[in-house]
Amino acid sequence: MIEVLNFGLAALILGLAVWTIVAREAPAAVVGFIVYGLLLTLVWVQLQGIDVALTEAAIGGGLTGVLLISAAVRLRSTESTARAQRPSASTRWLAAALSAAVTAALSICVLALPEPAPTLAPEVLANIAVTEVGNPITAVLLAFRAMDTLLEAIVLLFALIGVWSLAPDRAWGGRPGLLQQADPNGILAYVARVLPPIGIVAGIYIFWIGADHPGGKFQGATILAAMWLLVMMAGLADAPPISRRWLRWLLVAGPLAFIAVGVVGAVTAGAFLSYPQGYAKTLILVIEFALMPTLTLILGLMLLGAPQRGETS
Amino acid sequence: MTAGTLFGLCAAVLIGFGLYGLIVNPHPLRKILAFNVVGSGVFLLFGAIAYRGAGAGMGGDPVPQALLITGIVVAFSATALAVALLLRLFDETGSVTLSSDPPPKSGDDTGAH
Amino acid sequence: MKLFLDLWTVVAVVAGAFFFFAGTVGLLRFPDSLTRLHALTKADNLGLGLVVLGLLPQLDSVSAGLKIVGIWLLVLLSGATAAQWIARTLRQSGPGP
Amino acid sequence: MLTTSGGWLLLLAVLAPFVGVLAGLALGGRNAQRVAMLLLPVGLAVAIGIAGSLVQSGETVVYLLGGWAPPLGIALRADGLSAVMLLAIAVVVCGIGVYARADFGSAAGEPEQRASFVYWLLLLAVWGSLNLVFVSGDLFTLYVALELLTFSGVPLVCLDGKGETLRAALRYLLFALAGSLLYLLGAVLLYGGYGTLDIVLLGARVQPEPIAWAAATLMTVGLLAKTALFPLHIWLPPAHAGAPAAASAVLSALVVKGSWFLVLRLWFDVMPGVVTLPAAQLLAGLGATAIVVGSVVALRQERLKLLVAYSTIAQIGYLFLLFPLAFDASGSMLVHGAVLTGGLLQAVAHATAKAGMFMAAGLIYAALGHDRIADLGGVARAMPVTVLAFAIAGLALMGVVPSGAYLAKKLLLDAADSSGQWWWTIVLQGGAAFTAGYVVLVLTNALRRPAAPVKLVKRVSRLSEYAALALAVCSLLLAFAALGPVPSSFISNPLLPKELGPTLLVFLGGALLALGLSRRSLFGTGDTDGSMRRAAVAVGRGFEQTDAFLRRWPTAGLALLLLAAAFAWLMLSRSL
Repeated sequence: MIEVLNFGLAALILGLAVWTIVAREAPAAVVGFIVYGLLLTLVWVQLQGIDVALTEAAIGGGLTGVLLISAAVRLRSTESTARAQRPSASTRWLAAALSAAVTAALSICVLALPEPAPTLAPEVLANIAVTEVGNPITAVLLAFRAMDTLLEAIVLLFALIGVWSLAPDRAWGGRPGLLQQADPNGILAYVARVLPPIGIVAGIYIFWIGADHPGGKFQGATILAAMWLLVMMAGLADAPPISRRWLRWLLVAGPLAFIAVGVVGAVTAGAFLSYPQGYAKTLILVIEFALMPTLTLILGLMLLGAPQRGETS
Repeated sequence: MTAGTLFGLCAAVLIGFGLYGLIVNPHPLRKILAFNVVGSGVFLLFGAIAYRGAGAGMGGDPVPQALLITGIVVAFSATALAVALLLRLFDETGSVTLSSDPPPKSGDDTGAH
Repeated sequence: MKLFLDLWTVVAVVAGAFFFFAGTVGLLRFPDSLTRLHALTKADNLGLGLVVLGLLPQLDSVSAGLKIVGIWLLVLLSGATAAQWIARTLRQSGPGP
Repeated sequence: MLTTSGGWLLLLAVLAPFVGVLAGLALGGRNAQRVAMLLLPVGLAVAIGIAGSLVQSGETVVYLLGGWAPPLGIALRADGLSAVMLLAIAVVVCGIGVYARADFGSAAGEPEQRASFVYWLLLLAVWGSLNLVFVSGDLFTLYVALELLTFSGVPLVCLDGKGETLRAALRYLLFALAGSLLYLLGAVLLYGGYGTLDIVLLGARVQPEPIAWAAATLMTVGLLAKTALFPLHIWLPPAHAGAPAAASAVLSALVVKGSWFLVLRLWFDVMPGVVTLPAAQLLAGLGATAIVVGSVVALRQERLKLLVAYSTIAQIGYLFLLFPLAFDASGSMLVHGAVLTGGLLQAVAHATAKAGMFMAAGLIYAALGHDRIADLGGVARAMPVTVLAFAIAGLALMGVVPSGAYLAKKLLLDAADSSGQWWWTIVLQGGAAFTAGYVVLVLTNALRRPAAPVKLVKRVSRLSEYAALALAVCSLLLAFAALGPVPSSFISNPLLPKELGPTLLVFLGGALLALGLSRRSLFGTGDTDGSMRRAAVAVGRGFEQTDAFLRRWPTAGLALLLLAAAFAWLMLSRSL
């Protein structure tokens, strides 16, 4: 029975991928991509990757979808010009042939993967006790390969700096995103008052259980960011100007706390990002608590884009 | 045909579709979409490999699954930067073609500023 | 008792599936957007409700049950909001396809 | 392999610039510049410390992050390659930092300006990402480092916010992202096949089999797309020419070296037995084509910054000539040897010289308000130090005796002679003439007496001129600095007939090329062109059209996949 579900999912995903590539209108393609992202969440559940399923749903399907759909609508007018520059049929056929060759080569590799699949699962299990964390993925993310998670937060920050650097000079220090004039008693305003409390509770819940069960700071932060964006879209709150000192400090608080805990580990437990005996869980929680506001702000601000309005407007 | 192999092959096909879309579709937003399709294909392949590596009481090898979370977040920040750059290019020049030679003039495009 | 619960689950889930099916048929067959919208929101929400109620007895803990019902309510909220929002834009922009 | 004594320095080399970015962002305004200025000497000291501890202990410097050894944990490692690159990059960043004070310095008390605030954050970001690329021992951490490098490089391209630079930045970002996805795909296959992402462990486990070939091909092609090796150079010329001078110096001298270094790490450490000699010949063949096409199209440019950008494409071609020469006698395994040292010297020589060249071009653009090569008459008298810096950088790139490029060329020539690959000897010798071509073109225009006296739009800061000069001289005298691993017999007196002859020959070749191919005939007698000149101009225009054709997106995308197919076939053919 499970086979049928897997085949069904695979077929649906391939169909949606084709739709995303060949749909005529960009907004239609993006809607197809959002559904594709949500179905991919089901695939991650089938592949026993619950944490990844959460991340895919929150970031892959959710935030990326919002980002692309707003861009697709704003760029609707440029579609005809771009369509006029479609490459010639021969180019398209050659591209199709080469892509098929890449697919064939990858398929051979997938089928040639060694049978007793090499895995680090036993090693993780053997060493998970030291990290005092139940969820093996959180153990990998915050203990064994903590550097990758630190770099990931820094990647997000660099991307935000990059997005901000695109602002016109006159709007530097101003507020990102457009001013939303939604009517205060419309349906969106109603939802923006009802949903956030539930969303905030859900986000913090997912963040909290991340230590021992599927969940974690990125998934929780994405839900909080989504609630913040909903409130701003409904016009109930405005984006903070990027020159605000508290905003800057909150943005760097997460990575700085991460590095500080790492240095504490270097001093007390012998290596950067290692944890002294018995304090691993508390220090991991300190890192996650410090990262939560930072990630929520960065994910939200990245959706809003470069500053466009002055501080006052 | 275990789930791992099935979704591994599915990933290979997704990567092929994505690469085709990346090369052929002239509109940069569609290239960003194709980039996300290729990205999800690469991550799906990594997930299939993680599923094959299940053991020691875990549904899948936790190391690739952790790297996947990092990868998805990095791919999202890349998409965010690319979309911000694209929108800024549109605001600044009114056209989004990647080729620097002047795009063919068509009615509704220029009036869109 | 166990048999009755299992029987109940099968019936409810099948009914839910039927409503989903009805909603999809409505989406495909109905003439314009407003009626399609109507079909979708009514049938799918009811279908999901039935599936949720059907699965309740299968769950091992009450908290899981509350979570599923919570999910159903959230879907209801977001479905209603989206339907209202689309209906409003449809009404303002005239009877398009 | 536990953490060695100097290990924590590796961590500092990566974290210091990143903490600098965090502090600069939080403190805001002029503090970003202060933090950057403070970190320049610190970073240089750390790089020197790493090189010192490497020389002293004689073995690779290692730091196990979190105390976990690979394959579970991540190790930072610095061998000879990393230490040299760390040092070279630190020196170039210091030079660029001093140079950029004029363009992006902000006076005390004025409110935070976008460009002069963000530039310092991006400079530190590029520096930290590059250090991570040089020291990380894990393929996925290297993927994150590549993304960090791209995210800090792209905003540098469009720092001035004009439409054309935004378009160049978008094209760069999309093509670089396609490259890093192919790299990640290769890393994923390696994990699937061998269960680890650590470079040293992989080096021991990788066997020549389908997975290894596919991974090698995908990762190599992905990295070539990010290094903009010919025919994948679609994004480089407009990006590097459009960016402000201090930014294009960072992009040309530094950012490009990151992905090139990873190709080196991949071929020499991860897969020495998997990559075959034919594949290396293709790689070097692309390099040779890059030298020819890059130099010829550079000669035909009218703007100085575009000329220097195309010279970067040519010099990138130089960096890939070492691969076929580094195989062992049986031609089956890549070995660390003199050839690798030569390649490294070439990269360091290019980093320092290209930074100096772009700075000089930027100063000329700032001072004259334009950078049309034809109207550069009299610049030499008006800005002697800048033109001297440009000239010395040009000489260094051409490989005049005491320069790093000269020593690199000598090491590679020896390997070419001993392995009997005479065609690479021709490319190595001829390549210098092509480089000389565009250097001679610029210098003759700069030294010409101007029709009207040159009026300077802006006084350029003397400190920036000396920063450019210092980096150019660095590249010129690099051969002496490389005496450690290289026997001193290699550097002979530049005035000896044995050395003077080839140098003059190179100059002559360059002058001929400049005469023939430059857009406007050098001596203003455009109308009395001989048939030779017309033929040469036709050839030049042909090169220019192929370059324009290759730099269209569909063609570049197809080239990417065609290269992948070619590399896969060449790696496969050895076992069939």
